[in-house]
Amino acid sequence: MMMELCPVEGVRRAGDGIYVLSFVSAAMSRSIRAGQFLNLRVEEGCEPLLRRPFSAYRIEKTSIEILFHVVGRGTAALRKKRQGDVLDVLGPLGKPFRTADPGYDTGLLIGGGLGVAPLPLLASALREQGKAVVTFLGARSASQLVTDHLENVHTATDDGSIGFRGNVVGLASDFLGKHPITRPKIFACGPMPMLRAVASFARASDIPCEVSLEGPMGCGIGICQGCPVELAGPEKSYALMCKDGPAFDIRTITI
Amino acid sequence: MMMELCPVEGVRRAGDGIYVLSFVSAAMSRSIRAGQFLNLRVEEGCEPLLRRPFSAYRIEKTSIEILFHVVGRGTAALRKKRQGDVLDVLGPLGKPFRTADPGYDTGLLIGGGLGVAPLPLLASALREQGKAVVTFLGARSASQLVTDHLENVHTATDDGSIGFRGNVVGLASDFLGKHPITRPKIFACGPMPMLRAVASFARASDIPCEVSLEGPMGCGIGICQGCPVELAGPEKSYALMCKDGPAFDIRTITI
Amino acid sequence: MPLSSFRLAGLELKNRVLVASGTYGYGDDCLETADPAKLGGIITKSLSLKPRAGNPPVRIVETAGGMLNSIGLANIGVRRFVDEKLPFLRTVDTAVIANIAASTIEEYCEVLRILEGEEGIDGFEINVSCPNVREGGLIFGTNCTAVAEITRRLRPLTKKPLLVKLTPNVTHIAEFARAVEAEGGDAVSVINTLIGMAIDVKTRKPVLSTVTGGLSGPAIKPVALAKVYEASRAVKIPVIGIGGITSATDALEFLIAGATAVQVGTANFIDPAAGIKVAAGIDRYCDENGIPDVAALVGSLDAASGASVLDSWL
Amino acid sequence: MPLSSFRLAGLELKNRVLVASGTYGYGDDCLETADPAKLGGIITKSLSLKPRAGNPPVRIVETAGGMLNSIGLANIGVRRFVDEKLPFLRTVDTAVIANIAASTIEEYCEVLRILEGEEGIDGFEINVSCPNVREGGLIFGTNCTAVAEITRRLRPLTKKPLLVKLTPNVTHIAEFARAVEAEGGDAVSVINTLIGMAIDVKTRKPVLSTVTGGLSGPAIKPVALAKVYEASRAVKIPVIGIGGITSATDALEFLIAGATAVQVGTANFIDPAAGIKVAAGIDRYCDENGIPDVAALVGSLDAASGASVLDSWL
Ligand SMILES: Cc1cc2nc3c(=O)[nH]c(=O)nc-3n(C[C@H](O)[C@H](O)[C@H](O)COP(=O)(O)OP(=O)(O)OC[C@H]3O[C@@H](n4cnc5c(N)ncnc54)[C@H](O)[C@@H]3O)c2cc1C
Ligand SMILES: Cc1cc2nc3c(=O)[nH]c(=O)nc-3n(C[C@H](O)[C@H](O)[C@H](O)COP(=O)(O)OP(=O)(O)OC[C@H]3O[C@@H](n4cnc5c(N)ncnc54)[C@H](O)[C@@H]3O)c2cc1C
Ligand SMILES: Cc1cc2nc3c(=O)[nH]c(=O)nc-3n(C[C@H](O)[C@H](O)[C@H](O)COP(=O)(O)O)c2cc1C
Ligand SMILES: Cc1cc2nc3c(=O)[nH]c(=O)nc-3n(C[C@H](O)[C@H](O)[C@H](O)COP(=O)(O)O)c2cc1C
Ligand code: FES
Ligand code: FES
Repeated sequence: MMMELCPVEGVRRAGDGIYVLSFVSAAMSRSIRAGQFLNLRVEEGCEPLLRRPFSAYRIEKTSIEILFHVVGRGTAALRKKRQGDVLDVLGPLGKPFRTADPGYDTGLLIGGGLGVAPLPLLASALREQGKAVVTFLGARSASQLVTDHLENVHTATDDGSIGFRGNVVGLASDFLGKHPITRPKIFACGPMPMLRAVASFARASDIPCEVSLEGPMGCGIGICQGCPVELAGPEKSYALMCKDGPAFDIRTITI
Repeated sequence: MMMELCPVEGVRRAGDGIYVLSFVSAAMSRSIRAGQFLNLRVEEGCEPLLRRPFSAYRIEKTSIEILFHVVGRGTAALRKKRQGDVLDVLGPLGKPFRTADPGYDTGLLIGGGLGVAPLPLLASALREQGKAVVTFLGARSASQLVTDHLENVHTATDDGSIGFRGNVVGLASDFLGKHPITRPKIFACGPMPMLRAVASFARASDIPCEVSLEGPMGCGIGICQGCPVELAGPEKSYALMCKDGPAFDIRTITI
Repeated sequence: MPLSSFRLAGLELKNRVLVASGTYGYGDDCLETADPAKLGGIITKSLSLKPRAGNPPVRIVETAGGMLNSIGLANIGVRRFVDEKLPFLRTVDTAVIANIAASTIEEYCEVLRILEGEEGIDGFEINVSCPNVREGGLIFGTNCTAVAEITRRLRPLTKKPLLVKLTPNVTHIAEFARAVEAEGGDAVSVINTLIGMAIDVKTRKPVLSTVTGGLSGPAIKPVALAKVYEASRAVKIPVIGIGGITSATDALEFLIAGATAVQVGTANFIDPAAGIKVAAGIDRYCDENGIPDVAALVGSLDAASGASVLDSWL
Repeated sequence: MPLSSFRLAGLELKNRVLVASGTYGYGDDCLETADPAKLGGIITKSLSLKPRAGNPPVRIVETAGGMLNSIGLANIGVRRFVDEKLPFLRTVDTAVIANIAASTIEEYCEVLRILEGEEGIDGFEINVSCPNVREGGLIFGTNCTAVAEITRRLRPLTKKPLLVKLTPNVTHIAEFARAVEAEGGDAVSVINTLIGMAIDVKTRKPVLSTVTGGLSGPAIKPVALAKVYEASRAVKIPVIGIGGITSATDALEFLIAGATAVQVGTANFIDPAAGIKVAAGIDRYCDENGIPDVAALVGSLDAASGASVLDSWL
């Protein structure tokens, strides 16, 4: 983990309200792993006060890219960054996806909405480990589907404007019904209702599954206790999304 | 008074840390008078929370210009405005300089630092009324002296990098000693210590004098009572800088 | 359009958004940019028996998300108000509530008596965040007995709505709200400013001439909301929510927390039409959410967890 | 370089900047970005007798210039702290102050007794912003008798510095500071968070699972400063200033207002090295202003107008 003032290289549009911001950090670009995130201070001063967490989307030499959706003032400010600006970045944070796990041969990547963000790095990591990769992406409509830098992608949209009409979990289960895959493991990222659906599907199909969670964070580094994730088990206890996650094996948490 | 979202035309440099911002408002460009000010909301949101007051510097057709010094976060944000941005402007505010006063023939304009800002408009107004104009400008150094759009200018700098070495009041009194002027009236704008010096000079020389004051403002329109100016007289009482000023005849206030 | 009008202690208000005392002058300064007839009501600057010059400068300083003020209750005095300002206010088609400040209980009574006789005043709001000269300058509003006493003494003097504006600078605002209710007050206005301070480290002097001042603006909204929630659960009389409201969303939070109406203060300095926009935004929210009467929002907080202001684990 | 070190109730601190309880974990999470040995001291997350899971999500929400939290005193419990965290803290060359939370006075005593025996703890800070189970969940810290009682009971149990951390949610914080002083407390820490609240108008639910939470960050700085000023004028024991400090300028305001030292809280979330930068900035200010010892700043406010917290006209 380090805190670095990183030169911004630019922001480009990647979909409806969706942008890619790239900045330079030699050190972080080397050390960051798929599933980890960066905590960005979008403005000096106190509006917004807290940093904003974003998954590492892609690495190009010493550049790091994040993919983001403009939803509030932090992301609105990010969109306005230009080459020459400097971004205060804390990272890499969190635990990487557990890709090294020998118990599977094919990674099933499921991304809903901006949940696609960590998947390109994840796909590379899986391929490096000799795993096969199948990717399922869901979005509201074609204009919000970001399939760049991913291979073997199956898509679903709520409005049917492209691909399967319906949600991405339906798409994946449909696909797996038709094309049985041996020794798969699911890696999913997206909104909570989607992750719940993924988890029940994984449980029902007895497929190992990791979900990458999202929620409010105060610090991103474990010092505020602001990001509890309820652990499975008889006694109420919590892990920290920022330090123990953001990705969790669904057997360990209450989702 | 109106509140208008005005298109920004651009920001240009006018000196060391000094910039000119121009924006379009057909209505305000018609109605604003020399000495009045505009209260700008530099950012949406609450950083900074309050508007920032600036004198009208110049009018070009439907454009209004302000001249400003970057001293804090409000002015730092203004500097970053670009063509295409929109600025929330409340104005024109305050009372114009009392130029119509028949009791003088020559306006002696004295500006210290950014106190030069209202002088170009004032000079035009005086000329329209058939008054002569002599201008004295002071600044820290040549790089902060903004003499554009002014005629008959005498300058002073603290470091002597250009013009008279010393303060602008010294310059003016020096000049008047050498070139007596009949029926003059002083209009001064600048930091408080300078205005105090101008006032004592004017009193000592028995020259009518208006000073344009500066200080914290909450609203700029008279509803917060946040900008008291102590009135001369036996009983403690205050005028409002924003509503009754910002320019005051020195006989009416305690300065 | 949802039903926005409602009755506050018998007084019909057009909508639930008023402008707060001390943040809209006497109602005549914003005419060019905002039509006061679109407001639920105007609350005047605090009026005292004698005119008050107010504090020397500096009276205002910006802070993170807020501002401190130390105006010193500068006002033209109740008599000049009646002569110079009330005639205009009578012409405005909205409720006018006179806010009263005083340094003795007798002075509160005297100011109210003067105004009670005047046409065009629809109600009173009592500012108890004033130093009590008899108690060595201790603020009336931090003493529950004093607040009860003021309410008791003023109540018989008017049949119009009597609102008491509470200070947040107390341990349990609920006690104060209950005291006002018990003495026949029609509503409590919650909150006045929080005591705050700023120092200029260059000169090592306080920024404000009075050292401390009152904090207002968005920064205090969470505190105000908690106080409104606490007060509204303690009493049956209406609670008027105040503190950091700049948008309809802010106002909705207060209504949902339990406020019957709201007041917009500091936001007027940034946009004199802020109150009008807030009122319109509340209507829009109701339309979009199929709420036929804004009243349905008041106190509609779904606080299933049931934790209270007092027992939550911070 | 000015003299930055000083003695707090006999304990030598390197400088006047500590990190606040609950905002720096147990000191071991920020190592990669900030060297804790450069801090005046580390105050631990509040420790309770038994481990506490803390509150369900949502625990945090941003507000204008601040944030609300409702962590619920989540901590690993004093015994695991001693076993798992203290060994590391002993290796850090700075003061370690254990913050203690409890729901009965006996529990405060018990936790302190356990820690008193352990090497590596240099002092205690008592968090009295905890619900008192015997009093139906009323916060200890809003009851002056309870704060006095806690101090009285803990005082004989340790010779190390005993700090009592006061809540701002009271009418007169000076009374609480005086009670701590009278019972032999070595210092008061001022302030803990302000009670606040936020509502999601889409769902009409409170954002935080506990409805209300604690407000911290720049938004509360003016309030904290006024409380420090009030407390420091009421007692001779040191006042440690806390609340919204993000820069050296902020910290200087507290020192000038009367704080002997300061704590940096929420700012750590944005920059884990915030405290270190604040300490360096204080030194720079002293150098630039020819101040040989930071001590000269403490309480140096030039409040010529002499207005007090209580009698200023808001
Ligand atoms: C580990 C992690 C990784 C993330 N990666 C990405 C990413 O790669 N791309 C991306 O676009 N977003 C990502 N997010 C979400 C992103 O952090 C939020 O969208 C962002 O913080 C919103 O900031 P804002 O200031 O624009 O919105 P705000 O003004 O703070 O909020 C706008 C709206 O978004 C909601 N919101 C705010 N923060 C979150 C959050 N963390 N989770 C869910 N809802 C939120 C608010 O409740 C509100 O309704 C990630 C979040 C986490 C925790
Ligand atoms: C009627 C009027 C007309 C003005 N016209 C001009 C103008 O034409 N050009 C120009 O550059 N400036 C002008 N000013 C001053 C200008 O408003 C301030 O410089 C500006 O508000 C600073 O904002 P900021 O956010 O950059 O600084 P802040 O961050 O608010 O403050 C930075 C520093 O400037 C000081 N400061 C802030 N506001 C004022 C103020 N109003 N007066 C004096 N010191 C202040 C602060 O104390 C602080 O030390 C005028 C002020 C008034 C009242
Ligand atoms: C500059 C200023 C002057 C005020 N004057 C008064 C006053 O005279 N009487 C009063 O009861 N409240 C006064 N208030 C308090 C406001 O009415 C309101 O209660 C407070 O500012 C909180 O609301 P806000 O955050 O929306 O401003 C004043 C507030 C400000 C900012
Ligand atoms: C997330 C969070 C957790 C906190 N936990 C504790 C705690 O366990 N014990 C305590 O005494 N104070 C706790 N505090 C209060 C801080 O120590 C500090 O008093 C307060 O936040 C004000 O300072 P700040 O504005 O610099 O954050 C916590 C504050 C925050 C924001
Ligand atoms: S975000 Fe602070 S502990 Fe996880
Ligand atoms: S700035 Fe508000 S009254 Fe003058």
